[in-house]
Amino acid sequence: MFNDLTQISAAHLFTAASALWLAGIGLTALGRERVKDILLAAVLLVGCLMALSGAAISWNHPVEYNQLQFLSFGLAQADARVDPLSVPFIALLGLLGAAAAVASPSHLAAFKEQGKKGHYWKLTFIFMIGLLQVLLAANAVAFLVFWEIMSLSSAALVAADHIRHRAQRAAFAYLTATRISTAFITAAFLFMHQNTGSWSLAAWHFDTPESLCAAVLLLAGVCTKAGIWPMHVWLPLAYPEPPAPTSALFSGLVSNLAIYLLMRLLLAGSCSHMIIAYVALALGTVSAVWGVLFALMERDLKKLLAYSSVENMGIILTAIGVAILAHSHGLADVAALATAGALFHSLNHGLVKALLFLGASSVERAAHTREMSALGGLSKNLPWTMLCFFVGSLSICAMPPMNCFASKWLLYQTFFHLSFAHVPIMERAIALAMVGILAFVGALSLACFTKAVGIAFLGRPRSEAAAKAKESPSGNPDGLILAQLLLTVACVMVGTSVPIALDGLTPALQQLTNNPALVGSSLFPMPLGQLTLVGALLVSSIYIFVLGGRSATAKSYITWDCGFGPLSTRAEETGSSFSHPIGRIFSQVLQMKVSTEISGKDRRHFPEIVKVETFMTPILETKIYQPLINAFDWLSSSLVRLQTGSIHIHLLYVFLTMILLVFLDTNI
Amino acid sequence: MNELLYLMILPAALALISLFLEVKLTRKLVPIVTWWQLAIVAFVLHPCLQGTERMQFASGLAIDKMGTYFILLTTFVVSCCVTHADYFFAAAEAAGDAYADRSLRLFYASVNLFLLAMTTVFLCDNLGYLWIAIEATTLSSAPLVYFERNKFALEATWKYLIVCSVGIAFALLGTVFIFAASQRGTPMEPTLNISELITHAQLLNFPLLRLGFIFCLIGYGTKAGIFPLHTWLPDAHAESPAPASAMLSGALLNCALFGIWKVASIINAAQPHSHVHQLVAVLGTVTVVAASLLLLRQHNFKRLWAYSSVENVGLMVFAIGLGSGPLFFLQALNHSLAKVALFLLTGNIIQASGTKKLNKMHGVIEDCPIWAGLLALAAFAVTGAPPFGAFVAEMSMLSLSMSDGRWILALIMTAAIAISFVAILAHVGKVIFGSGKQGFKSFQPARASIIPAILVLGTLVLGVGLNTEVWSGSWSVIR
Amino acid sequence: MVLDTFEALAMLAAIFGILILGTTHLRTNLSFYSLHTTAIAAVTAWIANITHDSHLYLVAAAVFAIKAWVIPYFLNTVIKKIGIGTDSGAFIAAPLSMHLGALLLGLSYVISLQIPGLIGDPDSRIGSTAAMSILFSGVLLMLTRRAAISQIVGFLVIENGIYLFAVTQTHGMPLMVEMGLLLEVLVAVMVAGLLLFNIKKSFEHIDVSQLTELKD
Amino acid sequence: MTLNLHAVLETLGFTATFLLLPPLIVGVIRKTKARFQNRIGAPVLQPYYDLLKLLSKSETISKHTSWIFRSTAAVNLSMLIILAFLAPWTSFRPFDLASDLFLVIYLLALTRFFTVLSALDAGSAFGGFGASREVTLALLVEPSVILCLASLGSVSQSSDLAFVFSFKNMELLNQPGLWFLAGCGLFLASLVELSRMPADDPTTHLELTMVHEAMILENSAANLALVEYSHFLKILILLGISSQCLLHAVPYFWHSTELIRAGASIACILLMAVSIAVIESVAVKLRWTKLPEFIAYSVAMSIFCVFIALGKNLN
Repeated sequence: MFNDLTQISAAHLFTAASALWLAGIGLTALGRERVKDILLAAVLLVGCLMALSGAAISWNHPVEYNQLQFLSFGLAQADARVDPLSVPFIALLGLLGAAAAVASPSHLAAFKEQGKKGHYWKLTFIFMIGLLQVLLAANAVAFLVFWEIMSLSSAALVAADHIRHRAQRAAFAYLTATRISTAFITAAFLFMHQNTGSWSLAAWHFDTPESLCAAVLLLAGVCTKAGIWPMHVWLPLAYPEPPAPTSALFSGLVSNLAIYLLMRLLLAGSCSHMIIAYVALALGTVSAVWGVLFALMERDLKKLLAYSSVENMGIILTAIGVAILAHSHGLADVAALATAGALFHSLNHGLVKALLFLGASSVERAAHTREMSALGGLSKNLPWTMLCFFVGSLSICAMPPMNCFASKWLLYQTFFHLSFAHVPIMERAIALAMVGILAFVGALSLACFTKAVGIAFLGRPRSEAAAKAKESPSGNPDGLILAQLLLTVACVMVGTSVPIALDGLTPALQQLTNNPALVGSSLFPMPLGQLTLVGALLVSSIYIFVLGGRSATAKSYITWDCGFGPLSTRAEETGSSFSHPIGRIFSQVLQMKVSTEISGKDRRHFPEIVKVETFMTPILETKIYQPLINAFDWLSSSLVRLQTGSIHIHLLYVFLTMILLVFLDTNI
Repeated sequence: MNELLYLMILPAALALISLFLEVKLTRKLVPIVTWWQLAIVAFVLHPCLQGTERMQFASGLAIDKMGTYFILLTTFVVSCCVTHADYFFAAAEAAGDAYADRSLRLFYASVNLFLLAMTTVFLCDNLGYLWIAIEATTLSSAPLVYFERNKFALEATWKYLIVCSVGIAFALLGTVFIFAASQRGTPMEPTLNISELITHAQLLNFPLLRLGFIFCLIGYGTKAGIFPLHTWLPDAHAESPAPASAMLSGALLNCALFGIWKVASIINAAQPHSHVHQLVAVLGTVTVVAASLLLLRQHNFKRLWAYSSVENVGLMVFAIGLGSGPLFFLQALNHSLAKVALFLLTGNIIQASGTKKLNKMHGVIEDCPIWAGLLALAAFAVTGAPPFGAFVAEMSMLSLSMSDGRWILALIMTAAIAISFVAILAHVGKVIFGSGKQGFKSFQPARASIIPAILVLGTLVLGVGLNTEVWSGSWSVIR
Repeated sequence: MVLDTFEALAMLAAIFGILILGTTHLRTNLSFYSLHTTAIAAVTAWIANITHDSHLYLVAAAVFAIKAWVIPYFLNTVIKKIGIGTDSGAFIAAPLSMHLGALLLGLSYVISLQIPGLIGDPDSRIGSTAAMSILFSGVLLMLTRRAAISQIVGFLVIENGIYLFAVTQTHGMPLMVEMGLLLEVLVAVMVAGLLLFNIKKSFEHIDVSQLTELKD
Repeated sequence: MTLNLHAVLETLGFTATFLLLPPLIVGVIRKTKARFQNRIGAPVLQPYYDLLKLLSKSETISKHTSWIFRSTAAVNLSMLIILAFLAPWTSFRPFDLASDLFLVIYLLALTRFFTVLSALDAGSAFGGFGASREVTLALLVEPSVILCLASLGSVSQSSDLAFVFSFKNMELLNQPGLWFLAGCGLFLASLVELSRMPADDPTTHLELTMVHEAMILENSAANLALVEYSHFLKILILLGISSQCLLHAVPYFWHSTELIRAGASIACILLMAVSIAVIESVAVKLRWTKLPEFIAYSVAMSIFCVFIALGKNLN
């Protein structure tokens, strides 16, 4: 009885949230005042809260419902269901959506034109509907439909600042990538439908030999959408472009949904193809290293974050690879760890990356630039942003006791356990090597985010704009800051109560591993919460008793200048110089070159001007994608040349085609 | 016979009247009457929509469910176009380059003849009549292409006329072959009557029938714009005025493809899984691939849509190759709705910005957001993005092709559709985004958007409200 | 080989068709076309005689009237009005294309042996050879001539070839269809002729090979 | 609940040891180096005096710094204290606290995170240099550290370092090679991590070339004292871990009493301190660009460890 009640109400909540957002699109046409922004933000927020409460109700109760079945996409109806796997993602969606809703009015306050606000709201609502329904879709056709709605609306959001050429290019790159991904996924779905005769996602199992083709296509599609090397090139272009509130949704959910699809089909569908596992491991590893390396070298704060997403998606993919591997070897414990790691890390990463993007947007709003070489010293003027960004950075570097530490730890444990499992020695070797690679990637990401925080927020301001930056136009914390705080609190809370979070994921993990005995919290036996408490006590007592008492007597003075007098801020470390030593080590991959130009009469001893510039040639773009584009261009232009404009040639085509077809017809 | 009169009288009468009537009046009258015509067509033919009933008007003139659907679609498209044409001419007047009354009279007369010819195409149950009707559509639409009366329009018209006529001549040869097939080695009376041919398909001389089909494919394929017979298509579609382009693309192509379908259904009845179908499917795939590559490099806004039509023709030919009538119609329907909306919108934008060149267009979203939004939606619709109807059609086609074991074609098709999506959206993106254009004179943007909005909404409804299995199950004739 | 009368007439039509290729003088072309069509009308009449099919007589008369008389007359008028008497040139020199046409006549015989379903049907071979040859002549005419009017003639010749094929292979299609076809051809020529005027007016020439503005 | 007096005493003793020992190690290093240079050198206890002196001084802070700068010292010291309880730097442990390998590594990384940020906080060029080098070195060293420890863990099938280093794990009993290689690899890595020669020379005063000292240039008084003390503690822990590896390589200790082991642990740490001094006296600081080649030795050791671990579990 109670069960029925919850089922109905969860389904109603989700449908009502979608309907509310749909109504929100209509509301954009009404009214023209600032009140409207707040009203629409409230609509967005209420929808998100509905989704959250729906997720909470249906956490343990899979629900299938047919409220949307009046929608029919030709081959199948819009069947929906909530199962344990989709619930955590819906919760993430609700949280990030709420953050976006909170951030929206203050973001829009800067807009002069009403039209742009209208676009923003319409697209955001469509985007939200797409996101929610993708997670609820029970069959492949409905999934594809909402997947495309989500992709297209987010592409339009990427182009929000369309006057700039950069945004246009980014939107185009994203659109291309997402369409390629959809093509792959469509092909995979077609194959699976062919194999099983059903469109229902739950009916698909990837443990038969003929499902290999579909699995490969699926992996290709997901890799493109998730930004896995070498299909990640769109990601650093597209992620920085959407408006601040949606950039949180975009960075936190779009790639994650690709991972969600992969988990739903390959993990829950008990994929047993070793080749998929190996390819996932290989691609994931390369993109983890590649992503973080390029993130480190990046000068643009948001692009740095985008490349860091490539890294994290890579790591998640390796975990999925191991989960498949372990599943086919029958290693329940490793499979459990890997699945938990992949799921938990993708949720954590979504949360943290959204937080960081909001922070970067806040920086951009305050300083009107994302170039780290023009930032610096923001910790004084943007204390709240600084705090949130700092916590986010701690988390994404997997520093204990943050949430990402727990998920990274699960990943380490996955590989560690695989290294002494009963598997072929090659796989054990790979597993141990992966532990080292994860550590390497971790160290790189530490370098990367100390750079982000240290160069952007600490030190002295490197430009006028950075010196004059304000937390918000009014100077007081506003919605954008509030949204960051919301996500920060969420990060810390998850991080300090990992066993509770993992227990929450237990149903999802059981579904993914087909192991009903699995309990989430048993995977994470460390008393991280207690340790945090001890650590916090220690830190505060040391601070208060040793340092704090003396701060009154502390003398404030300039930074040490070697006695030369006030140093120019140009003497400070810049982003590029910070990462330069590492860049030199990987100069082959990065194609980094340094040109030094010294001029002056006596260049050797008394140089007048020294000009040092570092160049990086993106190797993938120039060596693979450019030739590929050229090939398409060539193909296209040779076809275009067929259209000569001469009627005689056109007639000749008709006759030749006739001869060809008649020949073919009589000879086949 | 009476019903036939009902179907034909209005366009025929209008064609005559509009030559003499005051142009201002004609511009208002023709849309009203054409919508009436749609109502009449629906009323007269509604028995055909239910079940499998055929309507026989005379010897060689009959209509079945497929034809009824197409006739309704065609009349609807023409109604939309003439309704929008009123706005189009008003906008031209407002922009200061009004068309001569003589041109407009000829335009409306041709449009009605054109409608008449197209209506006839779907009523034909005789291969000879079919040929005549399809050639009549060419002749009656030539004045539409030549409407602008400049050198480009002249060149386009000439190419259109000659290439299509020559192509269609081969369809005549094909018809002769099929007639010969019904004559040789069988006890039956020689006939061109399609339903009889289908009934006695097993008795026909198959090699001759196949040859006949190939020639018909070439002939009607030229008219439909199968690669590489499409060469006239971008010229004609780009040089005619927007409402005419819309009709050429949204209605005329369907007629030619309907011809192919009719002949294919004879082959289908004779031998359901012959190599010919494979050939047709391959031809459709080649067309889609070629068109998607051609789309990458376009400089003219209307040519872009013309090539997109070629791509969609490829898809429809593919559906015919799969032997699925419902999917053929579904694709045609969605393509017509989206493409008409696109051509009309493009016409608006070209009028307002004064150029057809893609690289000179930008920032429509700044100048006229409603057009930009509709343009984007229609572009999504025509490229087969969900939740629009073309997605349903394409997905069903791919699925059917997989279950027929033609998975290579399905994969190629998937890739080609993706390429064409990227190509079209790249161009449309450049048009929509960017800073506003100097001297962009949008004229009554809301009024100009009504028809395209209806069309886009139509294809959206098809995308979210159609169950293809139930729907195509109700056809019962073929698959 | 002894030819039937109608076969001889068909071959005559084919030969006239080839002769059209021999000159770039437009009025001579039209005269040959007239003769060629007359021969085809005669074939029709002769077949009507053989089969005792009364409607074929009607068709023969209509073909003669419309295609051998009205259309050439109309095109002659057009030529006079626009004042261009000769084709501005051919991609393949006229005599050469005539020889090519003659060779294609041979090829047509070979092809007509190959047409499936007609194999072993000796009474139709010559007829289909002639029809095929005429078809090829029309194609050559369309592909090699620059003048717009030659293309119209080429189209007419192709159409004649197909018609001859129909007549010899199937002994004529249904009357309604034949009449419709004739009407259609007539209208097509009229429309094309009107366009021709406009081409002359806009471009000051009727050389269609120079109409290459529209391309990508 | 009754308090176990014995356990309390043990804990107090343990705490006192790790709190008091670190400056002594540094004193030993300095004294040994002085002897090598034919100097008498400062007393071994000098580091204690220095710390006390620093604590009593008044602080000067750059006005450009933020709260990061102030809190770094406290955070680092706290984390190292926690690490001292967790990490197996000595065989003697008063209570059974699971010490996960990856947690230990990441707690160390956390201190680095703060140190690097505090170096960047004042906006001085030196701090930036130091920070940049620190992350570079960490990047190179981290895999080797984790691989050494993970291969030990892999053999014993546990990532709990307390269990791995407990002299109870029979899987590891007859693996002197593995232990020795791991010890050497960790020791080499520690040299880099601790900013000792040949990676960094802690005694020059040319900040341009330094790593650790460049990073803490802005710290003064109590703040500096805490930072220095944390660094000393880190020396204790890292040297402790590598010395534990070496002790495990000697089968004798597997059978000896706890007391002997505890004594040997301390002795071994001091021995290592001396050996650091020896190295620093006979070796020169490597050029910055040559450092990867040095670290490569440590990585090579870790790879050998991996091979042994894989071979051990060969079924």
